[in-house]
Amino acid sequence: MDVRELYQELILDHGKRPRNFRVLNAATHTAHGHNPLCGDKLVLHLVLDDGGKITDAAFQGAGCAISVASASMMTELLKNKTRDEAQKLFTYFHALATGETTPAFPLNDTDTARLQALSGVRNFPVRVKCATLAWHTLKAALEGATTTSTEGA
Amino acid sequence: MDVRELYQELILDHGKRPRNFRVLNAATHTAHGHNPLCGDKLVLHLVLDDGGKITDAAFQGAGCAISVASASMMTELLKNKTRDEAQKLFTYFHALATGETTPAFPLNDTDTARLQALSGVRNFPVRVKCATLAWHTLKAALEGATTTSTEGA
Amino acid sequence: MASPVRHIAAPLNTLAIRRDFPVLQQDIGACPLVYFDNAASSQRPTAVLKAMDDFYQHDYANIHRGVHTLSQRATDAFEAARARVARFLGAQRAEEIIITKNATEAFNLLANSLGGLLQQGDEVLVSELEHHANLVPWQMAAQRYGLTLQKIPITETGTIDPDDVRRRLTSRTKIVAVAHVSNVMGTVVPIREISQLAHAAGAWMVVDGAQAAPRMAVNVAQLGADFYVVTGHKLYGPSGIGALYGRHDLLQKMPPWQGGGNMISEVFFDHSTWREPPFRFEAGTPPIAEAIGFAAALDYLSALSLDAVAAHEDMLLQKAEAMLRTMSSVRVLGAPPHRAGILSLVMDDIHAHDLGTILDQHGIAVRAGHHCAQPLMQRMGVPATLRVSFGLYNTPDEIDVLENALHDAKKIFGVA
Amino acid sequence: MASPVRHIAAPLNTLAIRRDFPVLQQDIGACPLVYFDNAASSQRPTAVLKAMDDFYQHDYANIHRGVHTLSQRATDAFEAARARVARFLGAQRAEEIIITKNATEAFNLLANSLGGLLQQGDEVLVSELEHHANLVPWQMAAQRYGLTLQKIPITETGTIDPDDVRRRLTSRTKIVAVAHVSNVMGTVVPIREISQLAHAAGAWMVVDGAQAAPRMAVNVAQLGADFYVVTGHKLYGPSGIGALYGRHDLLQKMPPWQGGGNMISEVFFDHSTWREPPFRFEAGTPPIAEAIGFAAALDYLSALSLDAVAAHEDMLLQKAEAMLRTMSSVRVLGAPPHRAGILSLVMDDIHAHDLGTILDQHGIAVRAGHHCAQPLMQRMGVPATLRVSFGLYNTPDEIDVLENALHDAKKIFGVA
Ligand SMILES: Cc1ncc(COP(=O)(O)O)c(C=O)c1O
Ligand SMILES: Cc1ncc(COP(=O)(O)O)c(C=O)c1O
Repeated sequence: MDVRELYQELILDHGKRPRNFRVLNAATHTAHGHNPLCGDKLVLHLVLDDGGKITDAAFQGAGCAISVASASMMTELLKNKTRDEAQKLFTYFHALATGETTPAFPLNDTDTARLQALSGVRNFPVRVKCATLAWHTLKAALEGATTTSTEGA
Repeated sequence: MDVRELYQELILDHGKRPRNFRVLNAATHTAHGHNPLCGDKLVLHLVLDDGGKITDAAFQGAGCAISVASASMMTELLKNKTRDEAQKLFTYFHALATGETTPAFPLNDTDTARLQALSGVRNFPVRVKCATLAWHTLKAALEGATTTSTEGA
Repeated sequence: MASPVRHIAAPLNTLAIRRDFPVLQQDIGACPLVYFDNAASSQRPTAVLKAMDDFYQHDYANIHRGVHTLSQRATDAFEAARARVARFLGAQRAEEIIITKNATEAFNLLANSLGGLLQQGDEVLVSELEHHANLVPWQMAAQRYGLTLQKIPITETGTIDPDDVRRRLTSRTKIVAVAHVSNVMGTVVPIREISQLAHAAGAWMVVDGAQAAPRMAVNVAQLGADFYVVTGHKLYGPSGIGALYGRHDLLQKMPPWQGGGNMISEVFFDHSTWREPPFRFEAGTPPIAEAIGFAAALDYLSALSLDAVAAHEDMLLQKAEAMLRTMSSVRVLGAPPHRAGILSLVMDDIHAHDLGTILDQHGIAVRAGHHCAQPLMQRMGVPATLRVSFGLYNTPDEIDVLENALHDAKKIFGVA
Repeated sequence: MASPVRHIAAPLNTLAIRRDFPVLQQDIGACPLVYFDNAASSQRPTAVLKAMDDFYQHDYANIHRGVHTLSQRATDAFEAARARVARFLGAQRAEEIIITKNATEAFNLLANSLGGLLQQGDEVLVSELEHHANLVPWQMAAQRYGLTLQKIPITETGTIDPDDVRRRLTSRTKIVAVAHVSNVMGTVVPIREISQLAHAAGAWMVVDGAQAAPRMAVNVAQLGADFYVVTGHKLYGPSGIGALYGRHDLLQKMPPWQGGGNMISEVFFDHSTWREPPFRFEAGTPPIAEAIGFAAALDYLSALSLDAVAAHEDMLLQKAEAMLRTMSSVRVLGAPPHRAGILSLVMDDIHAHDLGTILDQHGIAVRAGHHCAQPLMQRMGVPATLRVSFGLYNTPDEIDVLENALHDAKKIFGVA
């Protein structure tokens, strides 16, 4: 597997200049994610409105290009998704990253391109947890947990 | 090495009917010996007169034929030996049993035969500690210690 | 008496099996080796040695998900070995398996970590037939945490009576620690019955499976074991490795015991936080190649079928017991309703050590001594026994060699 | 800067040496393996594998002086291995060596057993550059025994200043625990100077030699180490084994830590008495075959001469450091006066993990992460580093491969 498939332009760009990299004081849901093996850490903030729609998403943290890019793209993807859609997105991405067959999921072209780029990790098993850290943190935040780690995930 | 060299008539006899197998209430020196690996245990009693001569020696305990025979023969050998002679006897026997070259030591024929019989263990390294347990206990008793074990001996 | 259980399994082809164990193809002095010391440690098939060599020569690296290829391969192989142990013991999930250095370390982990969850005055019930490994750590934990050790005595026949356990269970009993198979008498202890009682009383069941796992199919759920301990070197695997099964919900409650790398989540100079089980309990570099060898050993055993191994050892046991019954001056320890692969004997007027030396002259490897079960020796009133323990490669002919050697010993010692 | 020490020893013939390590003769993807992860675990020569295989195929049995021939052979071989380790470390006697499962277990033993000899309020001085193995157990012991942990900070260059240690020693300091060689920066810590100060203050000196022993000749007496810890898998030996040297008079004072078979003198149901050291500290069946393999590894290393190994790694280090100095955007952690075989680097705008993945594509095995030294990472203000660590089989050419790969990473990430 060529490493250039993993480090595509889009990933490098999000890794270098992550979007939504800020504190969200108005956050209704916040969770901390931690990968104890490599030390990557992030905090995810979400604003959900009364109808359960994600109106804003942001994160902060330190990590490798893959984990930062994944968090960055995820926050972009989440906006205007309902809680239910976000949960489905988690399942979809998890399957994609671990190389399982992915459940059908309707995505627009930009989102498809983002997730496609991130799914390069499926050929680098040891990096899968880098890509999924943000997503596990999302899951934790939606379920009301304040911390999560990639242990056994 | 034929096991019959180890279990000579004399050994079997002393193993079965140990001499001086009794408590010595008049003992001036008493020590307990223990081989933690096999569980063999014995108590050695000595009576030393004011001149440092061993006037009586006896033992009690449980163990294999080798350890009982060794204790039995040793108590016979000790009688009328001085403390100094007993200590030399220890060194002599230890060398004999472990197969080192033995220091010169004057012995009468009976005593020579006894020690010769016991020295069969030198060809059965794992049994050396059975034969030397009583002797280490002797050494402890003479040095005023009340317990000893074959650990590291 | 050997097992009343009937096993339906093709009999073992020991002729073929023995070819897998080069160590057995040797003479001791002038006699072919008869290896009857399997309860102390069994031998390993070439498949196990080859698995380790191959691993060392192709995939070795430290594990813990290092980023490079060898480390990934090694980590995957190690975690696959953990899963293999889980399957072997019938555990629900791989995370219920903690890799240790031997059975003893597993008991020390339990005594310290589980012991730390108890209250002062709580009781630990331990049987009288335990190996020191399942007793001394509890003694030390009792001291450290203010617990009380209570003894489960053995019956006249040498087993444990569940009714007796029931009577000893109190509201303060928190742990019941019992061997599945006695390493001295081969007694198969009725674990299922005991664990039901323990659970009804609100106690956790700790089972020492060191001698059972090599001799019979084990399923921790069926046994009702909350914790189950095995050791690699008795399971035809390498030395330097053991495993502890622990119920997942209990492991999650338990604090770590040893500190160091791999078991931590975050470390600051003055404090640290822990990872999830099983990693929380695996400090430092584990026995990596040993785990690979261990998994290969379990593959080997499972391919033969544990039921076939059990039937084979029953057959050997029955022949040995019949032979010993006909021999004067010999006494076999205990007469439990169910025995597996191990027996101990004493002879009038011949100490076990002398017997051991004479048997060695006949090429027979047996253990003489207290077998790390001194309280049981005290209970049986013997200073030492001669222990004969079978493995899957032993043959009925070897029992004839044993008979011969015992007669020789009697002759040398002039015993009738 | 690499070592200022000059070694007088014939240079290593890596061409010949590499033939002893079949694992190195493989490609990772399309590139030959470059194994620069020796600080995590080194590889083993065939001599080590062969020693273990031979042992398993001819002499294997459980040890502890069983009465039969195999057990005697195994016991003799195991005790000879203990003596071999003693000789390797310059210990006075074999009984000063305790066989453990790894370095981590040795520190846990010390923290629990030695820690138990201290009084509440006593101080343990631990450096800031320690591996978690020489920190977390002391944290746990501090909690258990009411001790106080005190930090020895590192200097700007990344070493430990004996003068600073002197200032931190108080009348309550009982233990000083320091690594001989940092597993992150390769810093060779001035142990002799520190141990003199520790002893003058009445404290015991605990030295973590896990990274030093594979890289330089060690003599515990010369170093003034009261305790010295090594681990087999970094010493070209098997996994699953480590060793603790302890001064004999101190070991004799120390209570046991783990309970079980072999470490006891007498066991009753409710209490036990202990054997002498080292046995008191070796509960259960030890890593037997691993000890044989470990001794073979030490034979292999000693035959090459540790001075030659040290000189070889110095040469590699100097070449690597020179190469890295010329490379923009690269920073090497620390600049200690004396470094041995290990260095860590960080790159602007490329995280260590990404770098590790790219290097792996070039066949280079390195470790990326916190290297089980999180407090040091915190001190250096980096989340992770890329660690390059040498072994006796590495060649200067491999450093060219590394240079190439780093350039490639920069290209991929668009870093100048
Ligand atoms: C300096 C140092 N100490 C201790 C250890 C722990 O060694 P082990 O994992 O073998 O217990 C290591 C290796 O990881 C190390 O580098
Ligand atoms: C019943 C039982 N439990 C525990 C042990 C201890 O096993 P290990 O020495 O591998 O820790 C043994 C073996 O000696 C045993 O027979």
